[in-house]
Parts: sequence; structure tokens; C-alpha cells
Amino acid sequence: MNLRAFSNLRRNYLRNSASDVSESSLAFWLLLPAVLLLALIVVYPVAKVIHDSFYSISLFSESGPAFVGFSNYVDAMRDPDVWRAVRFTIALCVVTVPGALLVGLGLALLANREWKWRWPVRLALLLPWAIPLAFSGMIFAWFFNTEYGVVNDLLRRAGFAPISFLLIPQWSFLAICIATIWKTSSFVALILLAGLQTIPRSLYEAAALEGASRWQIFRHVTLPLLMPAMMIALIFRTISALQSFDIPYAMTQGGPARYTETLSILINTTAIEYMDVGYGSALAVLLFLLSMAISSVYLRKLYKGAL
Amino acid sequence: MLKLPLRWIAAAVLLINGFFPAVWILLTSFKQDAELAQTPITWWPQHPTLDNYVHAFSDQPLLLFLGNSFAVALLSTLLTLFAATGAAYALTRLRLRRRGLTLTALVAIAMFPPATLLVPLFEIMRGLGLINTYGALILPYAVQSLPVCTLVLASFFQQVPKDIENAAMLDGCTRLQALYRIVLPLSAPGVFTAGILAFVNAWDEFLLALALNAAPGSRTLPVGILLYQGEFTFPWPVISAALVVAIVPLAILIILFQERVISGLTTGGIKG
Amino acid sequence: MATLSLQRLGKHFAQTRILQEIDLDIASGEFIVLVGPSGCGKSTLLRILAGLEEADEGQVILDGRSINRLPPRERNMALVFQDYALYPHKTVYDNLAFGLSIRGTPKQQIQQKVHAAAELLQLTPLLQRKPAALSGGQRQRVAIGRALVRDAQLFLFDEPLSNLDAKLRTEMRMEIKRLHQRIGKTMIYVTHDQVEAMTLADRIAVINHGRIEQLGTPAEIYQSPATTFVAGFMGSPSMNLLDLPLQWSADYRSAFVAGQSVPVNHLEIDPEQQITLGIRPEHIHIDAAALNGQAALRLNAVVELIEPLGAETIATLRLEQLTANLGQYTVQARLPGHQTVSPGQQLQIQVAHANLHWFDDGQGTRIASRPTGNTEPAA
Amino acid sequence: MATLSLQRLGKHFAQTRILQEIDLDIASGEFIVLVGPSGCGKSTLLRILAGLEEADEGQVILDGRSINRLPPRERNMALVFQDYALYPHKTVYDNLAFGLSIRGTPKQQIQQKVHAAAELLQLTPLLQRKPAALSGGQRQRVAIGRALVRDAQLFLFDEPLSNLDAKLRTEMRMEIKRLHQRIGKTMIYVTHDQVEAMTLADRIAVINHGRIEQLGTPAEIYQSPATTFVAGFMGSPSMNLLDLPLQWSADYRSAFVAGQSVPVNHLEIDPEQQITLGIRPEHIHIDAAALNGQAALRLNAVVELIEPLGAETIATLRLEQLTANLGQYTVQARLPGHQTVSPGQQLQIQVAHANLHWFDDGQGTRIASRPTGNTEPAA
Amino acid sequence: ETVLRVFIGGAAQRPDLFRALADRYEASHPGVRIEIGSGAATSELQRKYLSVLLNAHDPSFDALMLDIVHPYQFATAGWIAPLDPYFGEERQTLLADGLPIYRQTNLIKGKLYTLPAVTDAMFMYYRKDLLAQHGIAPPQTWDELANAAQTILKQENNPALQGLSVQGAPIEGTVCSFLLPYWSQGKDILDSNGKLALDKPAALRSLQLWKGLIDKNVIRRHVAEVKTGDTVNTFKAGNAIFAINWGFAWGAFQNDTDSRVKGKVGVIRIPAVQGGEHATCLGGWQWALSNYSRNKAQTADFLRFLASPESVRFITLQGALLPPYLPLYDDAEVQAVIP
Ligand SMILES: Nc1ncnc2c1ncn2[C@@H]1O[C@H](COP(=O)(O)OP(=O)(O)OP(=O)(O)O)[C@@H](O)[C@H]1O
Ligand SMILES: Nc1ncnc2c1ncn2[C@@H]1O[C@H](COP(=O)(O)OP(=O)(O)OP(=O)(O)O)[C@@H](O)[C@H]1O
Ligand SMILES: [Mg+2]
Ligand SMILES: [Mg+2]
Repeated sequence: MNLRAFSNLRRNYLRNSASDVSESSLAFWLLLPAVLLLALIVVYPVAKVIHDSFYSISLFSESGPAFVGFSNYVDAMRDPDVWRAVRFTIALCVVTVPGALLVGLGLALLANREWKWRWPVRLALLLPWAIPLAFSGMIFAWFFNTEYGVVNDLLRRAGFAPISFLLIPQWSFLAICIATIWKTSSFVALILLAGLQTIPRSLYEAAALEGASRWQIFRHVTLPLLMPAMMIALIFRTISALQSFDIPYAMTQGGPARYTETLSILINTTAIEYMDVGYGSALAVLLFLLSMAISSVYLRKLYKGAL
Repeated sequence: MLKLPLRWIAAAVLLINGFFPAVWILLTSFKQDAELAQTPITWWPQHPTLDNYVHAFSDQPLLLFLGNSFAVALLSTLLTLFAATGAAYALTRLRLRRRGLTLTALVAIAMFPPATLLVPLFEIMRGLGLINTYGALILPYAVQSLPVCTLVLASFFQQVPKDIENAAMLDGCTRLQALYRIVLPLSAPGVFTAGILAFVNAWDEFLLALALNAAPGSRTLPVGILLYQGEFTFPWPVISAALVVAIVPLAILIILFQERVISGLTTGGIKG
Repeated sequence: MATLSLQRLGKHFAQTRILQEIDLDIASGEFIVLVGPSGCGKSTLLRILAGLEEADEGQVILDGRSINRLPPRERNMALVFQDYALYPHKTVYDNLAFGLSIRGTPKQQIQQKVHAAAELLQLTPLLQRKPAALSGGQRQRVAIGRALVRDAQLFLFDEPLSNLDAKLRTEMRMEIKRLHQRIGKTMIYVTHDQVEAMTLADRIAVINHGRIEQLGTPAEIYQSPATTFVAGFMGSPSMNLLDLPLQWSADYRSAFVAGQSVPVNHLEIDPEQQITLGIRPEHIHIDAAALNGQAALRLNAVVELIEPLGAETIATLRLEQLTANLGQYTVQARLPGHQTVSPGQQLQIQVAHANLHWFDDGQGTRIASRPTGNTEPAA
Repeated sequence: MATLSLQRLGKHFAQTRILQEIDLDIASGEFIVLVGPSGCGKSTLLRILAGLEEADEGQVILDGRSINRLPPRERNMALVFQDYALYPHKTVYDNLAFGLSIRGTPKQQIQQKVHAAAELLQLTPLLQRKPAALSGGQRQRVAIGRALVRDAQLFLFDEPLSNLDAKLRTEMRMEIKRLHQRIGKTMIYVTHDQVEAMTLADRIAVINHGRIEQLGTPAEIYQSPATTFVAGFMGSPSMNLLDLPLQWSADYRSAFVAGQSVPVNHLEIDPEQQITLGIRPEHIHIDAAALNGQAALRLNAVVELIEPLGAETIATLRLEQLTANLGQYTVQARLPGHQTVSPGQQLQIQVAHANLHWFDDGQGTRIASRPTGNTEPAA
Repeated sequence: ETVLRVFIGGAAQRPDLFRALADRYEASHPGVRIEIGSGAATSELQRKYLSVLLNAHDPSFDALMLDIVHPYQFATAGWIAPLDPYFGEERQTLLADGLPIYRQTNLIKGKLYTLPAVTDAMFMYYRKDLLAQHGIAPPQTWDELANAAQTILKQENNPALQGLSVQGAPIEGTVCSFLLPYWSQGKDILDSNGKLALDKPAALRSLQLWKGLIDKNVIRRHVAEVKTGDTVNTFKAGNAIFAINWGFAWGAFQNDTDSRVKGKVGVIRIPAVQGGEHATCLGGWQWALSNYSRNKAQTADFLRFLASPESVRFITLQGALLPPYLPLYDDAEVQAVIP
């Protein structure tokens, strides 16, 4: 071993000794509450779901749980219902995530401006969110109702024939998307608004002086500096879009003809209605893996670039 | 020429989008049941009535629900913020091995659909003797909000110029003091945002609240409000009235908080 | 092209008046330097010109048109921010290029301009860095560069060289001067550096408490400061100001200062007036030879403190008690580096009569020369 | 109390070496000034001392104990950040008070100290403002104040006065000097201001490319710069450096510069050596009288440019073609303000032999005096 | 002291009445305390709630009031305990007296799992005033109904007025709606072995009947969105001539303050298909014993009390709920409350 390598080694040793130890031990203590919470609340349930996914546990069957290896997963892969639900869920994601991002960004930009409409905008920004999720779907089911819905009332007034939105597959998809975007844009807007507030005013000033138009300022200053917030909003919005349950369920119960059945609805019916816990767990794990796969792209970006 | 109206139209659409359902609920809360079944539908209440509000308060202990929801939401928010602050600081400012892994693990929590975790969660809470208490909700809510709150806080901590924190440490702060006295106040918009996220999540949540906290005395709002419905009836007017009662304090609370958050908290601190 | 006229500009933050009654006409291509004590409103004035701050009163007229309401981006001005305001997410290159690319300058031209500016500012090796990885002076140079690459009609500089070393500062100063001569654009420049102010300015505006205290060429400002404030502010060490009691000669054509008769008949001085006498440190000589025989005031003094600066030495001298109350004064003298004095040393200092500045003690204004004067002046 | 010793300190960011082999022993109570071109590593060095940055190599020894691993707060040092680093959410008062209150100083004492510092820094009317509502110079003063109120054992200042006007800068400089004399604490001070460096320093360290190029008293640095870099860096305008071909006299005791014989037998000069001749601008005289009869080099020159600065005038002169390649040189001369020259004017300049600096042309190092010398020197 | 906890879902199941019964029981059984838990109004939410608890083997409820559709699942999952050990011969009388449907549902795989609590059935409500005005007699068959509705709709010419309001949303009520004409053809969906055995032609006819009603605009097109409450509201608002709904709706039509059809409501049995029999859908609630109860015997005893004819009579009289026992339908007092 030459001297240089030795001194490197020594340096590394030193570096990892004193201040690092105190920093990483502080890191440990700071992470502890979060870790404890997780250990207490999440570890067992998640482990149980994963465990159950390898068993055949149907509460309807007389026999007890039996280890079946990957057969639940294999079944899932072969199950056309699963594929249909995956397709629908992803379609929902593809529309509602960008949709909510766009609406949320618009709201956040409006709410961040120094103008007299700021207060109403901020209210508009959070009202959809303040209406509990359990009721949001119902309200929109009502809005899109053929007879009693506001949307059809407007259509009628405009001279169109009413549309049974929730009974026709394509329309019901649209209705669910609208409701979802409406409900979730608040979340996005709030995070983006917070992100906007960290951008120093002087940068806008500098850009304005350099002759940038509003759009250029937005494109070259606001947007890049908003990226971390955007990533956060994206990650969580995507995850929750993949888990869409309440709104589609309240609006169509997965109908018409299971067309709007999301993965979560499918899991719910499987595990709770049909009490097929093993299969349901396997589906839950698959949903988890899907979420992981999709959000890992963002995550990498997040801790490479932004964080 | 074309740009300006376009912007205004976009703004108007966004505003209507935000307001309409809430306004509709407000209007409904003044309608009578039968009015809802009329076709063509009515927009303004034909026979405005406050009965629904009376019912909202008399049929169910609405104030109790409000109080419960508030307590649960507040406590879980505080717990989340506490845990998330530490985690976010460790993630952003401290030397931490496997930072990426920690981050991923944290976010992964959010990826399990809560419905599937319900039964084991129930068992845990029963084991802790927390079933039908605030605790049964506070803990899981805190965990639910932990990932997003941590990331929001982390992104704010990241924005605080390092030298300001350095100055604090030179002034004699420990890392922790620098966190609580300098970094945290400078991240106020992030703290408030994380707080609001956690609070509203707790305020909104239904499924866990139904399963883990069914005792009449500690019931939260979403569960409580659904009790207005009968087996077959869904009395929108009364429920709307209850929703209005539930939304107004929340909206006021959030707006108050938001208005206190001024942007550009770190301006003037650093040259360059 | 760009004549700028500020008319009774006023600005206040909350209750505090920051600027008041700023009147300033700037010819096209002129180089105006703003100086003034810290917090007097220089940056605010620049920001109002750039459109970043709104004036509460008055007008900014550019080429005959009021631009009070014109948004910054339509003003086509370049500003070097006092606190840089670099884009943290862009590399140095992109920081420099942004203003050009935003206006659709062809890529190649951008590259060429940016590289030229970077070369000039000695930033070339740093072009791919982000601002966070730069030293203070490097950041400041990026801030300058961002303005220089622009093809603006008006250049505003807010203490652009404050964090650079003397050598670089000299080079940069030259570059700015050269640029000004080449493109002939109007420039407004805030600085605390005497040398910059004196060498760059066509005219200097001295601001105090939000007002323009004096506006004039560097020579005017230096040689005929309008007020004691200006006198004390410009020049380092600053002018020595002595509140002196005057005795008058019988014909009121000369006054007795420290027992010596000094002719004052060229001044609009009033026998009742209390006066302040100003003496620049560099006009205090300790060897008579330097005076070349000019009439001079001679005072005895003791050296209290010497500060050798290399090229020169600043000596703090206590005047010897010649008359009743002269002993309270200390003055600073600027002596050539080779002239050796030592603390405690007694000496006689001499100030040519022509180099005495006379101010009204109460208002601090310069006492004007008589329009029709039978001056009895210096060589 | 606080003797500080830096031993072979090194630091790099990514691949770039920022500091290397910094050796510096600082006595307790000493006032060290660091100077050097922008980006040379001055701030980095201060930050390593304060514990904000970790050295990659070497040791920082405080009172005999290595403090490399000591966290900042336990070092009890006060640092004025180059970028201020004020607490934006605290008022000026709280910014100043924070360091005291965090260490449990009694309220009353805090109040008293803060008010005293605010008075000194002319911040009293601003105590209730937040930093965002301050001007650049005011912010800088808060940053200074934050360090001054502290009872630190070591004070680090990073260009603390760069954004203040000349008058305030002079006052602040005096205050810092006074403070140093009163409390006798070790101070390390980065500045680009010649006057500050010369007046404040016990010793100056000139840093270049992350190395200490010369360490010495202000007089040493100024009068015997160790390298052409130091020579060029200290002094404004900087020393004129002329790469000259030398002809030798037969006995090698004198050399011919521009045809004139200059004695060099007091120097360890080598006939093969290419040399660089250094002449400070203030040593260039245009009237023979100023030489007081010293032996001098006389060169003909034409005035190219004059920059009147008030107290003095900087003249750029082109040397007249006396020998083959002298005409390529311009030199800057610092003339008293009253000496009037005008562009185009022909004159003879004179530089005393004693004021000539000799450097090795290749390495740029000063050519040392012979230890045993039959010097033939200046008066 | 023994504490028995009883789950009675929502207000529709009248926990107040059962509280009164529980008080009686407490009075006669010192040392036993009854607590009633509630928490979810709809049978779906109740099921969600209970399935979490029971899945977690939670002992916090001893007795459960279940929607009639749930016991089968709960029993197969092993969540509720058979009652046979606690009911010897009584079992026979209970079964004999119950409405026929309960004979099927109370017995699961030959074991007694549940006891009847309250019952409900679907009825055809109609606008007495409108029918009288147009001189039409209450219809007995679907065709009559269709004709009646069409006539009245034409003559009233009120765009808001619907012929028949019936549930079509994917809820239990819809299954009932579908089954009404099906049953009316004398068919059953379960064969004698309890297997699903749909008679296809009958089912088809049943669907055709609904489609016909829609085509004739007797039923509005959006029927697939209509839920029970919608029917109630539509009828209450006077916007339907006929409505099929559960027994509880009677109270709503006659008593709610915003009802515009007070005193104008008639009720008849559900029409039959041409040549078929009247059939209706029965719903209701049943008592079950949680398998995780720690006081099974005591709970069973309490259930016995709850299911006793006296208790049921009390509930019927107080709550205007349909009793699950045949003999009670002959009771004069009972007939006074329920038409
Ligand atoms: N994070 C970084 N990554 C790479 N290089 C860096 C980084 N931070 C600083 N540097 C470089 O280190 C060098 C020294 O920086 P430092 O701030 O110490 O300079 P300085 O002497 O204080 O200069 P100035 O007078 O301009 O303030 C600079 O050249 C700078 O570009
Ligand atoms: N937001 C504000 N509220 C109140 N006073 C303010 C605000 N911003 C600036 N000021 C005050 O306005 C005055 C002028 O500020 P300005 O920045 O123009 O000074 P300046 O002349 O540039 O000083 P410096 O040389 O220190 O940069 C200062 O006294 C400052 O305290
Ligand atoms: Mg300024
Ligand atoms: Mg620096």
C-alpha cells in the first residue's frame, strides 16, 4: 500500500469519525420519530398484506389459509378483470394527473399574484378540498345525474338532449376525470403555491429587466425553480391517482358493466365483498409495485436534482 | 388582443371550478328535500329554509363531531409536523448514508392502498388499546401525511441559504437550535403548507375513521355526517347543511393560515 | 437616443421619505455617477428608473415620453443589481445568455457575445458553474456580465465593483469606460469608490437624505463642493472642516484666521456670518517648497497619529493652541509616502489661501464668489 | 489567548484545488489581513477557520489543540459573512441580539450591547426593521454588528466594509481598529481595500491561487514585494512592471537600463537572468526637485491619458523610444493633484534608483539583496 | 356485571326503540348491561365496518343486527355463531311463525344463525288523487299500470311528472326491482339446494317488461341512476304517479313536512305479470351472535328476548315497522299502524 492510499484511508477514517458521527447520530435522532411511527403503524400491516398475498385465504372457503406461492400473482396476470382495471386506472392517471397539475398550477399562479382577487382565489383553491372526499364523488354523481344533475340542466337549457353521463362508458370516464381533477387540483395547487413562495422576487425583477415576457419568465424562472414542488405534487398525485377509489366508486360503483372499475375498486370487491383476501392482497402488492415503478422515475429526479 | 381575454377566461373557469360545488352545497342546504326531486331542477332555493341547519344540529351531535375532528386533525398534524421536520432536516442538511433509500422508503409508505391495511391496522390499534379513541386515528393519520409533509418541508429547507444557518451556528446554536430557531421559521410557508396538508387529510378521512373510531363520543365529521342518511335515503339538504358547517371553519382556518404566510421570507438575508 | 429626465421624483416606504424632489436631466450618452452615504436612496432611484419600484411622485421621462407606467421589460434597460440576483438554477453561461436568448438573438451570436464578456470579466473557466459555486467577486462579475452583453439603451450599475480586488476593479473600470465610449449609451452608475466616481463620470450627483445635494462634473464636485456635506463626503480622508471665529480687518476685505490675515473680498461673505473653513488633506503641506510661493495660511501642529499607506501617509495632526479655541481641532493631512514624520513631532503646516473652502456654518452651504470681484487670488 | 496555527491546510471543491499548503502562525491578539484576487480562496480560508467548511488536508491548531473537528458553535468565533447571511425573519435588533441571547446573556446586558453596537454602526433608527427593508450598506452594517456584539475569541471579517461609502468606511475602519486595541482579540480580515489593509494589519497575507504568496507587515509587503504578483497586486494603480533587457557594465556592478547605468551590486543578480523592473506610480516624478538629489533613472515619455482624481492625478505615459524596445511600454504615474499635465505633453520622468524593484523575469520572484553588500544605495 | 354490546347500524334501524327494549331486559336481568353501538347508516357501510372488526376477530360486539343479505357471508366466514346450541325446541316455533323468507335466511346450511328483527317489503305507491281524477282504478298488473300511467301522463301534460319511479341503480333495491316481475312469474332464483338457478326465459321476459316500460316512457331513461331515496323524493315532490318502494316510504310520504302528497297516497301490492301472481321483495334485519363474543350464552338469551313476539310487537307498534312474524299480521293493533 503506497503512502497516498494510506493517507486517503486515514482521511476517510477521520472524516467518518468525529463530526460525521455527531452529524449522523443527530440524523438518527431526527429520523427516529418518523421511523418509530412507521414501525408502529405500517410495518406489520404491509408485511401482513405481502404475507397474505402468497396464501389462498378466502373467507368463503371452508378450508383454512393455504400457502400457494405465486399462484395469486399468476392468476392476477391472467385475469382479464385485472388487466381491464389496470388499463382504466392508468387511463385515469394519464388524464387526471396532468389535468390536476395544470389546474393546480393555474390556481397557484393566480393565488400567488398580488392582486385584489387573491383572497377569493385562495378560497377557490381550497374549497374542493375542504369538502370531504366521501362526499365529493356523491356530489359529482349528482351533478352528472340525467334528471337532477346540473350539467344536464345546463345542456337542456342550451337546447341539447340530456346525456346519461354515468351510464355511458366514455362519458362516465370523462365525468370521473372531471370530478377527480376538481377534487385533487387543490392539493397540487397548495404545494405549488408553497413552492412559488420560495422564489425570490429579485429573480423575477432581473428577468423582467432582461426583457422576458410573462411567459418567458414563467418558462425560464418560475418553472425550473418550481420543479421540486412540482415533483412532489407529481409523485403524490400519481400515487393517489393509481389508488383512485372513492370518487369513481361513489359515481358509478365501477359501472357501467365494470367499465370504470379501478384497481382499488377491484381490490376492494375482491377482498371485502368476495372476501378473497389472498387474491386481494396480491392485487394490492401489484398496485404497490406499479406505483413504485411509476414514481421511481420522479423520485430519482427528485433526489438527484432537486433535493 | 387575444391573449388577455384568454387569460381571464382561464381564471374564470378556475374560479368557477373551485367555487361551484361548494356553492351548490350551500344552496342545497337551504332547499327542502322535495325540491331536489323536481325537474327541471332549481338553482335557487324556492322555499329557503333554515330547517336543515336545525336538523343538522338536532339529529346528530354535529358540534361534537366538529370538536372530535378538530382534535384529531390538530393532534395528528402536530405529530406529523414533528416527525416530518426531523426527517426532512436529516434528509436535506445532514450527512446521511443511503439518503436515496430513506427517501424512497418514506414515499413508498404512501403507495399501499389504506383499505388493504385496514384489518391489520385494527389489530394494532386494539393491541395498543386505542380502538375508539382519538389515538386510533391520530397515529395512522400522522403516518399517512408523513411522506408528503416530509418532502414539502425538505424542499423548503433546501431553499434556506446555508449561510444563514451557518451564521446561526457561529452565533452559538446547536444544529437543533438552528433548525428550530432559524430554518423552521424561514420555511414557514412550507410548515404551514405541510400542516394544512396533514390537517385536511385528517379532517377528510373516512375509512379509518369508520373502522377504528366508531364510538359515538369520538366520531369524526365524515363518519358523523354520513349518519344523517337513512338506510335508503340521502337527505342532501341536511347533509349539505352539515357540510357547510364542517367546511366553513376549515376554510377560515386555512385562509387565515395562508394569509399569514408571506412569500419571499428569505429575501434580504443573503447577498448574491 | 436616450435622454432621461427625472422630474420631482419622490418615493416613500411606509412613513419614511426615501427620495424627494429628484430633478435630473441626463443627456443621451452621458455617464452619470450617483454617490451618497449608505441608505440615502441610490439603489431606490435606480430601481425606479428600471421600473422595479414605482415612484410616488413625479415623472420619469425617457425621450420625451413619461415611462412611469412602462413595465420593466419594455424599458430595455440593463441593471447590475447590488445584490446580484443571479439565476441560481442556471450556469454562468446561461445567466449571461438569458437576456439575449429571450430576445431571440441567434445562438451563434449569443455564444460569441457571452464568450467575449466572459473573457473580459475573467469568467471563462467558470462558465459551466452554477452561481452557488462561485466566490463573491465572481458572482459580482457575472452580474456585471449579464448587463454588459445586453444591447440596452440605458445601463444602470449599482455598486458593480464593490467586491472586486483593486487590480480587477481598475481593469473593470477601464472596460466599462471603454464600453461607454464605444457604444455611447447613457449610463447611471452608483459607487462608493472615489476613483470610479472621478474617472468615469461626466457628471456626479451627490445624494443625501433622498435629495440631490450637488450635481456637477467631477472637478466641480471636488473643487467647489456646494455644501459641507459634499465637501466632507467626496475625498478620502475627507475634507477637514473647522468652525472658526472670524475677526475682520477694518475694510472687511480680509479676515483674520488664527491671527493671520486672509483675503476674503472675492467672497460673498457677511461679517455677521459664522463660517466653516474647509481644508482638503492633500492641501496641507509640511514643506514650504510645495507651495511654489503661493500665499498661505500657516499653522503649528503636533503629529498625533500616522497611517502609512505605502504611496502616501495619512497624518492626524492636532493644531497648536494659537488662539483661544484652535487647540480643539485635529486635521488629517495626506503626505507623500516618502515624507517621513513621526508621532509627537512638531511642525508647521501650510495651506494656500486658494485652497481654503469657505462655508456658511449654519446652513453648510458654500459661500459663493462675488460676481464682480476684484479677486486677489492664487497663482 | 488565541494563538492560531494553520498547518499545510488544503481544500478542493470537486476537482479544483482551492487552497493548498497554507501555513500561517498567528499570534494572540494579532490583526491579520488577507488580500488576494477575486476567487483566490480567502473566503474559503475564513470558512475553514470558522468550521463551516472542512479542510481536506492539514490542521487548524487553536491554542495548541487541533480544532479540525470542532463544530462551529464551540469555536467561539465571530464571522462577518461576505454575503451577510442575516436572519431575514428577525429585526435588526434581534439579528444583533441572537448570538448573545443564544448563549444566555442577561437581557439587560444584551440590550445595552446591542444599542451600543447599533449606535456605533449608525443603525439605531433601523433597529425594528427587517433586513429586507434595508439598503445594501445597512445590511452590511448589521452583519458587522452581529459579529461585534459577540464576545468571541477570534474575529473573522470577510470584506466587511465593501458596500459602505468612503466616509462611513473610514469611520468603521477606525472603530474596528479601536475595538481591536481595546479587546486585543485576534482578528482576521479579508479586504480588497488597500487603505484598510495597510492601516489595520499587523501582518498582511497575500494569497494567490490558493497559496500564500507573501506574508509580512504592511511596509514589507509594500516596500519589498516578494513577487511580481504581490508587487502588481498591492498598490493602486499597481506597480509598473517592465521586462527589460539588461546590458552589464564590465565589472558587473552596474547594469545599463535604457542606456543609463544603474548600480546593481547590492543585488544577488545573475548576468544570465532576465529581469523585470518594477516602478510604483508614486515614485515616478516629473520634477527633479522631488528627488532631493537622489540618483535616478531618467526616461522620456509622452502623456497619453490623464485621470484627475481630485487629490491626485493618474497619468498614463508612453515611454519614448530610447532603446530598441522601450517604446512598447506605458507606465502609470501618480502625480499630485496640483501638478498639471496634459495629453500629448512630452516630459522627462525620473525614478530614484532606490525605488526600483528588481524581479526575476521567469519566476517573478524578487531579487534578493546580497547578504554582505557594499551597497551603493539611495539617500 | 356483564356488559353486552349490540351493533345496530344507523338511525333507520331505530336504535331508540331497541334501547327501550334493552332497558326492559336490563330491568329483568340484574347484572346485565346492554350497550348499543351504531355508526353507519347504510347496510353497505355497516358491512364495511363489521367486516374489519370481525376479520380482526374483535370481541367488542356480542350481538349484531344484520341486513338480511349479509348473514350468509358472515356465517361462511365464521364470523357469526350458530344459535342452535342455545335454542332447543324453540327453534321450530320460531321458524314456523316467521315469514316464509326467514325460513330460508335464518337457516344456513341447516343451522340456525339468525333471528328476525324487523322486516320490510316493497309496495306500489300511487297517487290516489290523480287516479281518482282520471277515473282509473289502482292497477293489478303491469300492463294496467303502464296504460294508467300513459293515460295520466298524456292528460296531465306535465313534463316533470313521471309514470313510475323505480330503483335501477346498482344497489340491492334494483335487484329487487328486477326480481319483482321474475318472481311474479312463479320462478325462483335459488333452486332447492340453494344454488343459483336463473330461469332464463323468465328473466328475459322480466327485463323486457322493464324495457317496455321505459320505451313507453312510463319509466324515465335514467332509471339506472335512481336510488331508493330518489324514488322517495320524486314521489314526495308529486312528480310520479306510481312508485315502487319499501314500506318505510309510507311514513315519509305521509309525515314529512316537505311532502306534497300528504293524504294523496295509496298503496297496493306490486302488480303481477299478466296471469301471474303478486310478488314482492322482502327485506329486513336479523339478529346474529358474534362468533367472537365472550358472552355467547348471555347474548343468545338476550337475542331470544329481542326476537320474542312481545318484543317484536312492541317494535312494530312503536316504530310502524313491519313485523317478521306471520301471527302479528292478524293482530288488530298492528293493523292499525300498518295499512
Ligand atoms: N462549491 C464550489 N464548487 C467549486 N468551486 C467552488 C465552490 N465554491 C467556491 N468555489 C471556488 O473556490 C474559489 C475560492 O472561493 P472563495 O469564495 O474562497 O474566493 P474569495 O477569495 O473569497 O474570492 P472573492 O474575493 O471573490 O470573494 C473560487 O474560485 C470559487 O470559484
Ligand atoms: N421596504 C422598505 N421599507 C422601509 N424602508 C426601506 C425599505 N427598503 C429600503 N428602505 C430604506 O430606504 C433607504 C434607501 O435605500 P437604498 O437601498 O436606496 O439605499 P442606497 O442608497 O442604495 O444605500 P446603500 O449604499 O447602502 O446601498 C434606506 O434608508 C433603507 O433603509
Ligand atoms: Mg444600494
Ligand atoms: Mg470571498
